[in-house]
Amino acid sequence: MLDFLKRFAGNRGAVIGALLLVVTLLLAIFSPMLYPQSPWAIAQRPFLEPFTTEGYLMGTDTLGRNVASGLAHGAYISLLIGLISTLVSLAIGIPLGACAGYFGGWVDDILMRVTEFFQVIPTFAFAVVLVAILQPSLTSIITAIALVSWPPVARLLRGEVLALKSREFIEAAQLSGQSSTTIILRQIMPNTLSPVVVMSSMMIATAILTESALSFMGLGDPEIMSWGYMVGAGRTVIRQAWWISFFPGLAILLTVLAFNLIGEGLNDALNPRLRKRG
Amino acid sequence: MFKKTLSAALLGTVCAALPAFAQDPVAGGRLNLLVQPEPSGLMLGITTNAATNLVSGGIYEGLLRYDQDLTPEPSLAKSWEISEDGLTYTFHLQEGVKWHDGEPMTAHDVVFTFTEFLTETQPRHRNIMNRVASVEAPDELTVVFTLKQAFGPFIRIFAYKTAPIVPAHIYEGTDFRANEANATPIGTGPFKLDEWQRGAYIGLVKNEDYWMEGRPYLDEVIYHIIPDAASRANAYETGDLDVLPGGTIENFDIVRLQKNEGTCVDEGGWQYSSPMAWMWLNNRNAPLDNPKMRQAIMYALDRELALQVVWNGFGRVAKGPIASTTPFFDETGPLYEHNPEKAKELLAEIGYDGTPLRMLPLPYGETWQRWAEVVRQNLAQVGITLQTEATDVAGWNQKTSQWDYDLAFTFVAQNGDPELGVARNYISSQIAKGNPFNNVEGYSNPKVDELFAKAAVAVSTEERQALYTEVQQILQEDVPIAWLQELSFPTVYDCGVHNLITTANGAGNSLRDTWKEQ
Amino acid sequence: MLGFLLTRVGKAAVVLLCITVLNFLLIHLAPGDPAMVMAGEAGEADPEFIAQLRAQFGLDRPLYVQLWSYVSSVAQLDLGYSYRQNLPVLDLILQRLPATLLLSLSAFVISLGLGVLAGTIAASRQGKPADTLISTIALLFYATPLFWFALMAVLLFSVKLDWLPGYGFETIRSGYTGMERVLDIAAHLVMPAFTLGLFLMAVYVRMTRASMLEVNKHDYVRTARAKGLRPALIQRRHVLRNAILPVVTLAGLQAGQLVGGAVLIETVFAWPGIGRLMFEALAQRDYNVLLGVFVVSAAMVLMFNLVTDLAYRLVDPRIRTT
Amino acid sequence: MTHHTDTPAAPSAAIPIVRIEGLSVALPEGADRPYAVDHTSIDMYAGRILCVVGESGSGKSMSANAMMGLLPEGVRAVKGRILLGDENLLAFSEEKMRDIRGRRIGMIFQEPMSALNPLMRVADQIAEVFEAHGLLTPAERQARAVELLTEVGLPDPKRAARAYPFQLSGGQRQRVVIAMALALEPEVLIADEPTTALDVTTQAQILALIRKLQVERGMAVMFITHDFGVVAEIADDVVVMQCGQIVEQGPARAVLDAPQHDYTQRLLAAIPRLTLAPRAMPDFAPLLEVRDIRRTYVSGGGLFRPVRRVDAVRDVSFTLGKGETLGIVGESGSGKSSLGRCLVRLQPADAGSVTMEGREILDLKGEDLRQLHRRVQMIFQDPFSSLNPRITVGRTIADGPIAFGMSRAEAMDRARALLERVGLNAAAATRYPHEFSGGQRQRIGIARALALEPEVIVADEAVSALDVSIQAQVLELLDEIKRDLGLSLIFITHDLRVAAQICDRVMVMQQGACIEIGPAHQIFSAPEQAYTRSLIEAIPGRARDLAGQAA
Repeated sequence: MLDFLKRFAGNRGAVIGALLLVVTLLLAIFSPMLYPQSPWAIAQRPFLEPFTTEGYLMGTDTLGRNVASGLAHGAYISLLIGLISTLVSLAIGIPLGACAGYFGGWVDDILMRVTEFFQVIPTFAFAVVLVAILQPSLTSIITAIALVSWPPVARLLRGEVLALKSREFIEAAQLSGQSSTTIILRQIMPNTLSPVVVMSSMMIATAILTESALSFMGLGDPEIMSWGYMVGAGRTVIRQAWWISFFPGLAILLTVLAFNLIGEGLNDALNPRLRKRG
Repeated sequence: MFKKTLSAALLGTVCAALPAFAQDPVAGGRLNLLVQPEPSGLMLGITTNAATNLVSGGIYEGLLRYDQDLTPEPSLAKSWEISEDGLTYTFHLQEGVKWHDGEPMTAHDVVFTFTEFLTETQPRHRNIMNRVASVEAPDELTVVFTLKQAFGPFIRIFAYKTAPIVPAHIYEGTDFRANEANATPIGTGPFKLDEWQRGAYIGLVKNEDYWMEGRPYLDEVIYHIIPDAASRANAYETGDLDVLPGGTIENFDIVRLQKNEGTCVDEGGWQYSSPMAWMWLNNRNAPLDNPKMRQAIMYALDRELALQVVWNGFGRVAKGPIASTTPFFDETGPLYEHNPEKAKELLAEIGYDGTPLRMLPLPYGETWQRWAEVVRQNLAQVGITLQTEATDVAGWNQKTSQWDYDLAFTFVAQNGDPELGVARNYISSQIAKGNPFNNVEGYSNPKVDELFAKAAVAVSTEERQALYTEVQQILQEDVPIAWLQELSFPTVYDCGVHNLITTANGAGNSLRDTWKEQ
Repeated sequence: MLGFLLTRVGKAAVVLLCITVLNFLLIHLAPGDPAMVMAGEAGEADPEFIAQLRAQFGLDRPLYVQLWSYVSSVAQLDLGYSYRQNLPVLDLILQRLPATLLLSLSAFVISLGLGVLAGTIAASRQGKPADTLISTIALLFYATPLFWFALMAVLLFSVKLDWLPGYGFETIRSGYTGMERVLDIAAHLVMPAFTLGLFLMAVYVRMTRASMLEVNKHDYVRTARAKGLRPALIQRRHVLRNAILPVVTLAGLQAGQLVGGAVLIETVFAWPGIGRLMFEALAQRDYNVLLGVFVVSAAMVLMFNLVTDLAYRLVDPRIRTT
Repeated sequence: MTHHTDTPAAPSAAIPIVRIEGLSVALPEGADRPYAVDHTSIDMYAGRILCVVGESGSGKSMSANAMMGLLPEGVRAVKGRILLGDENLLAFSEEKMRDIRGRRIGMIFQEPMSALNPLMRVADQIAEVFEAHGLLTPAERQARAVELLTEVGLPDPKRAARAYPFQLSGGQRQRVVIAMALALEPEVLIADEPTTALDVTTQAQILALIRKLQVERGMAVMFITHDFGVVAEIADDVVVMQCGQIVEQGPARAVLDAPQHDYTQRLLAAIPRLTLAPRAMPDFAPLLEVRDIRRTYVSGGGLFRPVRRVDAVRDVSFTLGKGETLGIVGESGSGKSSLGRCLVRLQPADAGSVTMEGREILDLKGEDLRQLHRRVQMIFQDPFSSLNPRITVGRTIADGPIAFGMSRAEAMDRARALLERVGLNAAAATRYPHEFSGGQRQRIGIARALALEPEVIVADEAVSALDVSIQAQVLELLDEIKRDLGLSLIFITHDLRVAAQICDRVMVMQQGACIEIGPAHQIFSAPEQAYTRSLIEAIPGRARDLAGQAA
């Protein structure tokens, strides 16, 4: 573990990523204290430029709402969407992929057909249709993102399990009388952890991007102040007030960057093949 | 009443009445406009959305046009008479009018349009034709409408978009909606459909055989299709577009573009429809069944703020059920100024417990979404919690027409007369599920029903005015719905384009006279 | 080879059938129907009007009858009729398909071509400034919302600099023919194709780089060096050819992302493609068009898959001969 | 190759072609030692084969890589000179070095499977050597490639030239690599463990080929190997390396027959002897009866693909006695591993029967199958993949007993006891596999197999991946445990020396079938089948063993 931390800390990008994420997390946690007023509150006159008025560091938006407050409150939502949708897709993809890989044969055949089927449907278009049909809400957005992002997880898991299945320690476990469930859960799953962790961090990043793209298409949840919503709402006035969409856009970029950097750092630190290189 | 005979010669004066510095019209050139969204079809008798109205206004014509004061002008009818008793309307048609396919247009086409075509395709028309005893064509160029009883607004139903004249030789005896000719509309208008590249543009070209000498000026009219609002503004700035018709770009962009040299903005052209925005308040459900609750909402709303911040000052705060641009409008109290304290008092009085209400915004883009957010904040200030329900156009129609909402944004056209556009929203006979444009709020008041019914058939203007004034007073007090704003959709255009908006129906109905500096 | 193709086509047909059924059911879950939408747009409606429309569209029949009639007509390659536009769905799609095909193919070529190129450069200069620069840019592309890029690109290249047209497929009614028209379309294509390809390009840069570094460690690369081959030749002939195999596989799998992402790009650039058609059909509940677009775009993804598989087979003799 | 070539010692007056002087190769920081090669000097002469011998990690490959200028990233030659003629290669620019590679020094690598680019035709890869040095026209290069393939003895050189590497066998690929290395007739050839991955008969052929070409061309050859058998077979001179330093060097005869250094002596002693003395063969009571067992692999069989059947195991029958060690030997693909896996039910058998004390075990299912595994266990080949990296060693051993209902604490106690039994510290139980060396892991693997107190253990190439000295220790341990616990052992190996050392009886397999079975001494001294004979004759260094026996 210490070893892992050392390797991770040795990766400059990963450290930057981790710092960025910590800042975002702090923002998400302390937003109610930093900006006790609702981010929807019309607090000042509209189109207040950034860095000009105290308390309105990032200016105000088209309605006079505090951009900085929205940014802080949005951190929570964006992270939530990224995290939950990733967890849900993991919850779908991991068991499917693990079963397909471990049991093989017709189980594999059927599960992989299903996976293929979901991969053939154009990803973002499918998400758009799902959200539109379920009507935009936090739940429908998370559902849609999760439904379009699990196939790569299933494929990854299947590949990993297939590779592990032929490893001798799995055969040894079979010979020592352990049940399939025990073998999958105890022997196989812990070994798939690192690629899954790496992939998850990338998926969180993609989920945040997808949410913002959905918002851009007018499919955001009107009840929640997310960064995607802010960019979507600010883009129409981008020529008059760059800051309204710029700051949340930057926040998305940095957070996505953070997750990617962390993902790469984890990959370098967890992937034994690359480890030798260092 | 509107007993008036206009000759074609008068048209000259209309043109001459243009600004003093007006140059002489130049023929030729192409006008680049925008249409948003892309229309689903261009057969105006079947498809009647705003986009089709804009594009097909060059293709189809009505018997009359209406100037910006809603005064009738000749179009396919060169003159008309209305009998003293208000029961007989006689129209004399222009001579030498030909359909785009070369067939002559006759009184038969007009009779067919009114008695067969529109009654089948347009519900509003069915209601109106119920009041008509007969439509006859004594000769090739004369059409006579005989009404069962006097109907004041009748003279305003002949606009190109409410009653486009359609070719009988193409539609007679066919299934109108399934007719393949719908894809290639044949009208009598100054422009013909040339090409429709779906998703890209619709191109109209000059009708060389147009009945009016020397018109149109333009050689072609192109309606560009650009789905993203920001891209639309950009396209105007790069010079690809000459005209941004009302409602196609965000109001912020209008303010910005307005400052550009050579850019003109015209708020006209909406007098006929006078679109008015309001929130349906579902009168059936507690606590909205209580007029005091509804009044509290009116006091809580900062409509001036919304007008300035959301609409950038374009439009007017609504003053009651009838738009101030519509005939028979009368400013009556109480006028609901922004008064949160009063709202809170009213809420306390009725003992509102803070139960959240469901709000349905109108899914027509950013401006409407911002508006809903302002309203939510306004009501939150006085302690009314709103739960925004996101939905798209289909969902919105479904929910409003099934009465599945507490508050719902909408905007509705007044159609030039309270009887045509206002009454249907308040009278109890119009309470019927499945239609998002009738008495959706479920307000029912026998007195109001009676007043509207009387006003519709009253012959004299004064009598009608008195009845409408009384109705406005009652409604103002009851607040069946929360009137928000008389909408304005300014048209942004290159100042080199002239006579762009000369009628109460805007660019859709005016291109006949439009010309462009070369 | 023929057998391979036949198997693939057979599988594709099954997948398409499933997509049709699933989406059919999904779409009918949505609130409202095309009749309501048209009533809403018209600003008027009465029950008779809506009933008329529903009867015309066949929506008054039980759902399973509608499903059966739709599936059986799709099986005969008939995508049905658009309720709204009074046109056969196939015509509507065929009008738009070339634009989308052009867009996604160009984006595919750009992302793969530039991605592999930049990835190769980065890998061969591992740790040097060029590598750092390329990797950083790739990371930024990877993290930036597509639509934001699109808006900025239009602002810069179209509005400010006036170098490229900011929207549309070609100059409207320009009368261009031949080469002139091709160039005109190409100019319109530049921004949408690049924007759409950007994200995937970043993916391929990173993947190519990683893959090349991995392949570099293989014994046959050492063999090649032992022959005295120049490094550039080793990189090209031995490393790159082997390294792009996983990239090509990935590219095939991500075709769905490319076709799906077109919706967004087509919106910003007013590109008259089927992504936009789908989005509008969705809003208008034009069921047949929506389903048609899904079937066609899924077919497109399958086609991309097939193309990458074929490319893989061409490059890799091991698969070719088994 | 049946005779031992023995060229006279190099004349001290001769001038070496390559002279490595005081070479030190530094490892990157954080490696287990500062220098891979520490102050090493070696001379190579034309017409002589120099064997560099050592165990893994001895640094034997590094000096060769330094000579080619192909040191891995981060590894640098920091001291000394490598003189080719009178030029110092270490001072050469990369460009000048490129000219040397392939033209003056050729190199052959260990893994023929991965040494060729899988996407290029064989002829093109050979032609590249000429291309790299700007020689010949493209057509001539292709023609020359075919000639070279003929020269290295590929059966159908024209076809082979057009083939892709995956279409060739391992031995054929190694011939292609040799053809490439020799294309430009270099003065020096470096062969880095070129036969380690090959079957014993193929190895013999490749060794003969290298010897033949070396003689024909009068090259200096540096032959790197870990196998003293191979050294005995091919070396003129020997260098023994340990931990980056040369511990002993001299003419092959001298080093092999009279090793001076303690390390060399130990290494030589660890080599299993092809002992011919008959063992005492007690009368083993039969435990496992195998009758006509068959295993067929079916592949393809899709709609458009023909079904392909390969009989991995064909009607094999034998009896395993209680306390007996049965060796199963054969080359790769002979079906020996499949047979072993069928016996422990990791793979299904398609036909035949296996009875254990009269009870059929091939059709056991569910709980019965689980119970079988208390009696039949396996030791695996790869010490790296046979232990779960995420589970402590103790838990890995204890998992089996726990699965059969033993309490955790008791199972862990047993694990600790077993670890001590296999020569490790009981404290090792809480550590993870990566903290152990290959030999230690194999001991852990043995402990795991013993945890369920089985009666039969199938050991599949259990010592093949280990260095020779470790191999000897593990074999000793296995033998000891077997005797102590009265186990029956099925010992699967490709290494006939190992089989000769440990087995009571030996079964020889070829293409899935049992060719011959009998007491070990009998198989080795008087094989009945021609194939068995060819296998035994191919054992490297056998001649020396026999000579030693005679002496």
